[in-house]
Amino acid sequence: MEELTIVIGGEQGEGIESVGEILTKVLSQKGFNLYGFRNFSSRIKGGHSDFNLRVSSGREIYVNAERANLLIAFDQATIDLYKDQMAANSIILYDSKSVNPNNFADLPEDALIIEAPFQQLALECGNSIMKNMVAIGMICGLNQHSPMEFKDVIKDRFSKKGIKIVEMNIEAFEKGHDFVKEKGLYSIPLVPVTDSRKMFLSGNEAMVIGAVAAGCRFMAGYPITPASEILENLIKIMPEYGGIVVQAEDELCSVAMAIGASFAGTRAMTATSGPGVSLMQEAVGLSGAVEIPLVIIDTQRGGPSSGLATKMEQSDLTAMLGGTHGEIPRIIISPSTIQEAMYDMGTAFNLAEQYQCPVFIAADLVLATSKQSTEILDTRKFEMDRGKRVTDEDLLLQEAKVFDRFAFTEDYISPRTIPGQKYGTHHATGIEHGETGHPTEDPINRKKMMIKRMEKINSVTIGEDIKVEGVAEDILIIGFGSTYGAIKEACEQFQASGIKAGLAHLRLLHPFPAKQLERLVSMARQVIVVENNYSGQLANVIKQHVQDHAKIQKLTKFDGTLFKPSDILTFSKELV
Amino acid sequence: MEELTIVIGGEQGEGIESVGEILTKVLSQKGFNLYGFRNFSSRIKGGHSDFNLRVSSGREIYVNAERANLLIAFDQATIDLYKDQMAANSIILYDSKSVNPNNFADLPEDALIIEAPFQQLALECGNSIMKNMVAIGMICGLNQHSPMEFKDVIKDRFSKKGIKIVEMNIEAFEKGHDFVKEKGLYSIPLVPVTDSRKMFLSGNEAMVIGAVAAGCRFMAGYPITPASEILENLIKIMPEYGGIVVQAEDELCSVAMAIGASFAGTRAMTATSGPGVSLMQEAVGLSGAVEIPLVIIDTQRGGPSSGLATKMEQSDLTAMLGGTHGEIPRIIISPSTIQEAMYDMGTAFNLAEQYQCPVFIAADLVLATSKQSTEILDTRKFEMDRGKRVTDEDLLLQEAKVFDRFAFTEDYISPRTIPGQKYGTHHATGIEHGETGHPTEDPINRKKMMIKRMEKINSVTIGEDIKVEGVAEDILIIGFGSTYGAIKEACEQFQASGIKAGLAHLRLLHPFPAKQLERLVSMARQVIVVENNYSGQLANVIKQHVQDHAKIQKLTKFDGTLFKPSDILTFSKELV
Amino acid sequence: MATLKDYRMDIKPNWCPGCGDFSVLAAIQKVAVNLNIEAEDMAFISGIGCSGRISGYVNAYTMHTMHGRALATAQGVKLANPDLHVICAGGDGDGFGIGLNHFAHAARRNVDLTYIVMDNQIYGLTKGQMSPTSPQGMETKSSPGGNPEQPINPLQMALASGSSFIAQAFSGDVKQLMSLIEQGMQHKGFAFINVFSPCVTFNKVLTYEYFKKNLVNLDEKEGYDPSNRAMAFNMVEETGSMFTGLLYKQERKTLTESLPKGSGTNMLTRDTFILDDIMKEKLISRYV
Amino acid sequence: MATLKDYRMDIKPNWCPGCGDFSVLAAIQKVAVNLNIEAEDMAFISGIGCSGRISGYVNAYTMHTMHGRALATAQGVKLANPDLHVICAGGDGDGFGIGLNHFAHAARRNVDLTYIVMDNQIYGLTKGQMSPTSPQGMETKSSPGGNPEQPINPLQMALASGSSFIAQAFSGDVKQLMSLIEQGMQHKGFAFINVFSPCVTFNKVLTYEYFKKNLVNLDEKEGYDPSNRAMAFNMVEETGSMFTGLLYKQERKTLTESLPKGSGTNMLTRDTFILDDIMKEKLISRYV
Ligand SMILES: Cc1ncc(C[n+]2csc(CCOP(=O)(O)OP(=O)(O)O)c2C)c(N)n1
Ligand SMILES: Cc1ncc(C[n+]2csc(CCOP(=O)(O)OP(=O)(O)O)c2C)c(N)n1
Ligand code: SF4
Ligand code: SF4
Ligand SMILES: [Mg+2]
Ligand SMILES: [Mg+2]
Repeated sequence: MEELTIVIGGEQGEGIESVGEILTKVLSQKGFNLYGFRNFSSRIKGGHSDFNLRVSSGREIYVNAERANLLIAFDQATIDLYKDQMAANSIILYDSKSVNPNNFADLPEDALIIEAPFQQLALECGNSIMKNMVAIGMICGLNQHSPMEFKDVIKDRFSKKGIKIVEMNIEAFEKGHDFVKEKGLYSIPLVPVTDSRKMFLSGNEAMVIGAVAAGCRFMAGYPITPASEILENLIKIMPEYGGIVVQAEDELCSVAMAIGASFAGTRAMTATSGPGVSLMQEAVGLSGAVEIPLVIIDTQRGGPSSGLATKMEQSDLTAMLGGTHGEIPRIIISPSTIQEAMYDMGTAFNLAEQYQCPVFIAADLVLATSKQSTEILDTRKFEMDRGKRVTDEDLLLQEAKVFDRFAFTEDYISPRTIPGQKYGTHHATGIEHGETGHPTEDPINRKKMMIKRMEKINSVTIGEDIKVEGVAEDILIIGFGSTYGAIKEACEQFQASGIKAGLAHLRLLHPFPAKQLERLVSMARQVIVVENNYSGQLANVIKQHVQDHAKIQKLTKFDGTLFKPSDILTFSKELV
Repeated sequence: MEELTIVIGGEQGEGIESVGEILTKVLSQKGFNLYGFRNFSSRIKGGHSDFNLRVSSGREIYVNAERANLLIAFDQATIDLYKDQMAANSIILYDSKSVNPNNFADLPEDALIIEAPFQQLALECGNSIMKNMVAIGMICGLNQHSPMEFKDVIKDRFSKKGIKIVEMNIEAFEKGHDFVKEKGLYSIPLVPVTDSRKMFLSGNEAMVIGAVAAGCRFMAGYPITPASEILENLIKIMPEYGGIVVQAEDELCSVAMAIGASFAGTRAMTATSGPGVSLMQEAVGLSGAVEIPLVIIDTQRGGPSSGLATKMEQSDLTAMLGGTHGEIPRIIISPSTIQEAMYDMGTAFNLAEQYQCPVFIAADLVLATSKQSTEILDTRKFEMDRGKRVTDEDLLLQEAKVFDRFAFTEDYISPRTIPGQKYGTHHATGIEHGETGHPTEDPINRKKMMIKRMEKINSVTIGEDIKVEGVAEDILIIGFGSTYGAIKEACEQFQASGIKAGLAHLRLLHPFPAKQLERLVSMARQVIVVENNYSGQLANVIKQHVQDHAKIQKLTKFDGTLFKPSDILTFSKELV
Repeated sequence: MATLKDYRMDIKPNWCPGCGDFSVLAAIQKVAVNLNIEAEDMAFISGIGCSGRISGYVNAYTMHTMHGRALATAQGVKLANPDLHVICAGGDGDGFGIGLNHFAHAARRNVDLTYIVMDNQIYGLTKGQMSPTSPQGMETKSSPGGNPEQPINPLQMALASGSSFIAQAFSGDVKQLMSLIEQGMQHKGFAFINVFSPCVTFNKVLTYEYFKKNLVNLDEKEGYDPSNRAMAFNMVEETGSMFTGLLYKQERKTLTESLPKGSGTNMLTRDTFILDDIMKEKLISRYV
Repeated sequence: MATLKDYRMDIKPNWCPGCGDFSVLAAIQKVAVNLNIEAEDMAFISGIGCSGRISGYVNAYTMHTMHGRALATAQGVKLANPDLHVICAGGDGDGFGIGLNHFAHAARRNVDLTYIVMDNQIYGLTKGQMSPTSPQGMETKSSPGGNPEQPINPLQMALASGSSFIAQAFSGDVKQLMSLIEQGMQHKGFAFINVFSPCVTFNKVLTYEYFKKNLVNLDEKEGYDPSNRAMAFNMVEETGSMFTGLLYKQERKTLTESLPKGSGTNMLTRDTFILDDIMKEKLISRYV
């Protein structure tokens, strides 16, 4: 087999997360390309959770498969949720302690359904909590991996807790392994790979790595799902790199702290999700008005208000585009893969300093929390461009008492000095100001300053502002963020059936790459804009820029579930 | 003469405001139609300020005239600002104590320029502060009004300060009056009027009256220019009507208090401007999610950030439309005259309760602070519609323990109960919820709830959603808010020169009356969208809904100054 | 007669087994019954957090608002309808982190409501970051090297802000908890009750055992005078906040009592209304 | 050698003649010179209000931020570059109304900066509404019937929040004002100085005369021990806050000193940087 999808589900607190971690560690080391997504609900203990892992011996993957080959169910919800999503000849293992086989009516007929005593085997080793290790043993056996690598990872993981715990877990693993071996159960093995070294990590983790590599040395945050991991990971590692991370009392403070640190010259950021974005709106406006660099990650989640905090949505686009009062320059970058999430941090910090304005990373819950195999960090992609900074030497030559921090220039970008630089002192105020930064209400200055601020970003590009794949003569599929994987596979399926489909994934959402998109739209017969929100926010932005409204179709999803390639295929068929 | 424009300018603190008040009081009582706007800068004392009053014997007016007939200059800035804006045969009075006649080079040749000893005459009465009374006396004399009515109003105004002060001010008035009479100065007199009783008030005052008449009984606010007057006026009068007004510690609190009061059943509101809108974004989302009525006035001012706090702008449209994270139903009404400001409050509170969602009043600085003559409050236009409230009787019949506060209904609007009603208890949460209000992550429910909330407002209308005037075959001019007056007069001037021009002023900004506007646009040869902001926010919204982008031209102004009819004429000519 | 059944919901709280918040929920419901408050006369407003979910488990007019804004909302409810018994509740992050400003201002404003904080010295719902009451040095997800910040002192904060009723309770002692909530609800004015309500999942330092071992009962302490501000301040210092009981109580005018005459007499929570001619003339008189 | 000229701007403050803020401006400039701080080493961050304009009148690295968020911003500045002398200033509304939350948290965090509030007990810039420190009963534009609310007590608030330096000054006594600002700037940690700075235009109650008549000078009071928290609390009670001088001072670790080892050693305020291979391997080690 080239590909395989394994799902394990149960109640929160049943160790689903550990299964995912151990499994992916081993498979990643063996060189497989992985994609993993964890479904979870917003309660601490109890409530269903599952981990869906797609393993590929070949190409990189960016989305879960629509069908599972191997399902492990610790709870009934796992069966209920996945019964319609099983691949041909799949294997289903369930624990009869918590799952009722009487409800198996709709399970596919070709599936191999096995009652497996997870809990009991774990208890035999001393504690039912280890049923997740039993499950790993079974997966190892079913997929015919060698147990060695698994045991090493398990040992590693529990070594801190003492030899006794390690042994118990190994025993549980072995019991699971023996169980399937004894029963003679196995699935078709995966084609082995001999691929190069890889990283396997989530979007949140990738953004943390990217931030550190980009020279970010200050982060202030406030916990919020699903952005908290960014704060937590940065707090853990930042001291090693000489930076500072602060958990503030709220988002009003965290964003203002970041602005302050940035004023002082440090690359500074904050990370949040929906409600935090709303609270930060005023400060975003300040950053734009005083032309102080600022990077904000928004890991979008289900809105509005408290909404669906643990579910997927891409519904903060209008808030990022126009949520602050008045008008400011801003840049919005949308990573669509884990790798992009990592490198986009470098781009974001460079643009923030080059253009002296706020930069949003428009991430989303799936991008933030799903994990992908990705290339090893390439530090050469993180060359720091600190923008128009003035050197101490030049300042000494000028020897001006008040530095023209907001000077009108040809490219609308003013030279910038940093506290501590002699002859660089200046005033930064959110009130409209002249070249020295001091307030003025003069209409002529006002007009010039607004134009300076608003038009400076016109030259922004992140290289590939729109990621274009395929030749979209028949169908052009447009999207942004983590829907990339589903759209990509939909395109492939269209192409497989002879339809000329292509995708245009927006990587730069603002300033909007209108011209390029207009050309793409004009060349396609049908255009579908795919997004996880109610109103078709991206489609609406496109309509502002592209005349051909009639051609543009919205495919939206706002129930917290993810797009599958087949959703797009079905929609397109219905259109015709 | 049918119309006359008087301007008096000087430093803040020189009593310009009082001149305006006394003058307008008298002229309003005499039945003239007035429009007055005060230019001011954001400092407390010092800094230029002027009051521009247009007086009409005939029709109602909605904008200042482009040229002044009578200019009184206490400071040099008044001359500098108005020298290019004098009508033919105008009269200019200046105080040589503070104005330098050497700088009069560019004053129109036909103007009568008179050095008038304002300060000195006031000093003769005991205090230079009374130079504003001297000015009133001169205006009275020049315009050949009888002094009696002026004296009555002056007496009234100062009576609290004692007979001595009254007499001094009357004397100053008389000295001014005598000065012009002795010199034999006069302007062409205004045609007398015999019109009915009128009110003369600002938009802020009109909204206060409207709120009280609409049955609003709770307001929580936080001072901010130019919305503070709403808070101040309501605090003054609300106790008489049995309501409560609270000055909160910030806007986060004021808007939440209003939501709380509204949950308890009272019609509740808040009023703010730019920075406050940014801070309220999260709560706006809550109001939308929990379907609790809320009315928010935004008196838009120059942005971004602290921006131009005392200058005109209409740049919060995107913030009102999409500033909160996630997606909610909301209604945005934009009054364009003082009279509309008054009655729109009734509409806003009715819609908020009928549709159970936040309603923005998108006012702007000019609308909020300029004063217009307007019809006497008609209380019959304020019939309260409290929406789908359930009666105590019906609740007793149902006798359900948990009330289905968020029931799915045909029109998507759920019945509402109020604390204190037996069998009406329920839970309201910003988390996605089912019909009882309790949280659920079920995707099917989620989808239904989103559709219910988002689509319920589709039926919203405020009667005249777009104010249409003229037949716009050649040119259609689109705008919103206080630019109405300038657009109206531009249309009249187009028509006078044989061009078929018409206007479409957006009164309902959301849900957007797309169909009607599309029809209007399609019928016009040229379309100009006039707005006080940089990016053409309204034009961009229109482009989302109307395909014919090429036809739509943006005329924007973002330097803090106001549109004049001639700006529109010039722009249109340049287009052709 | 209100009964416990009236206040109970058919919904199983999504708290972890053993969470301190269960006791607070039970205590509130029982006190409401003891005070014979009908469910429809109670408005229960909560913030966001594990603790904030509490209002959804009580059958009354309940509202789960925004993180940090519960008190702001609750004040609006009470001002609009003074006949309602208003309870407001949330977590330590909700109340002393993001919401501290409203706490201080609600306290000085003395709106008549009862504010209960379930103080577990951790951010529960977001899975274990430090909170403003986490002790200095405590390791959490967001302070792997130990919390570098000195914690906030909610009781002295309340005192400084002019709260007219200040008490502290412990989920492990439901009797005293009930008694203090009852006193708080009977207090005319802003009543603040800080409840040590252990998070069994994320706080392994401030546990039931820890509190049982360290808490002093102020209600049993001789010579303690809860009307003395200075004494209250010192008591917090001396015990390092490790006490339960009534710390401070003062009788003073509520906001509603201090407002100008006429205020709040016609809030139109349920009626419709049309301005009569006399009131109309009065309203427009300044502008004609 | 820093001179007064270095700190002066060619801009005339837009304050009303007689406004108390002039003294504060002059005092800060003089103290900076006395302490021989070069203009380029001072970061001056202010809030929004008449008082908030102060940073624009000083030649240094200055920033006029958002209403209520000056302290949040200032903490970021200081953390990013500890070599800067950071002053933060604003009004009573800015600091104790909308910004109170950051005040309390900055105080407990003990970031090393000096926070000066120009407390005129009124909202000046918005033209005369009541502020959180307006006395109860005071008539203002937004309390025509008299302020119904008990004011906030900034000094007890600071004390409760753990501020490690608390003083109060008066614009009418520039010498003491300068001395307290100087002490505050020399204090290692969060230094809070509340300055009675009369608004001559909108506050006709709390005037220069009023303060002159009523203020007690703590610095001259025998037996007063500013290291005693309880004494400080009582002093505020006794004087009804009508004192000037140093109220409280404590030496404790600043936030920067409490952060994990390595923190803040490579803030890259001015350098560029590229991750070396060893650090890179460390960074990615958890994910390979
Ligand atoms: C504006 C905003 N920021 C962040 C969050 C995420 N959040 C939810 S609850 C919470 C803190 C929970 O801690 P606490 O208030 O102590 O309540 P507990 O869960 O411990 O009971 C946070 C940060 C949010 N909902 N809204
Ligand atoms: C978010 C926000 N809300 C309101 C305002 C309006 N505003 C500007 S200054 C100010 C208060 C001024 O009072 P204070 O802080 O005491 O300063 P003072 O003018 O008295 O020195 C207010 C409410 C604002 N700028 N931003
Ligand atoms: S995480 Fe902690 S606070 Fe939240 S429910 Fe579990 S025990 Fe309670
Ligand atoms: S209004 Fe008051 S605070 Fe503002 S400048 Fe004038 S005197 Fe000073
Ligand atoms: Mg907590
Ligand atoms: Mg003030």
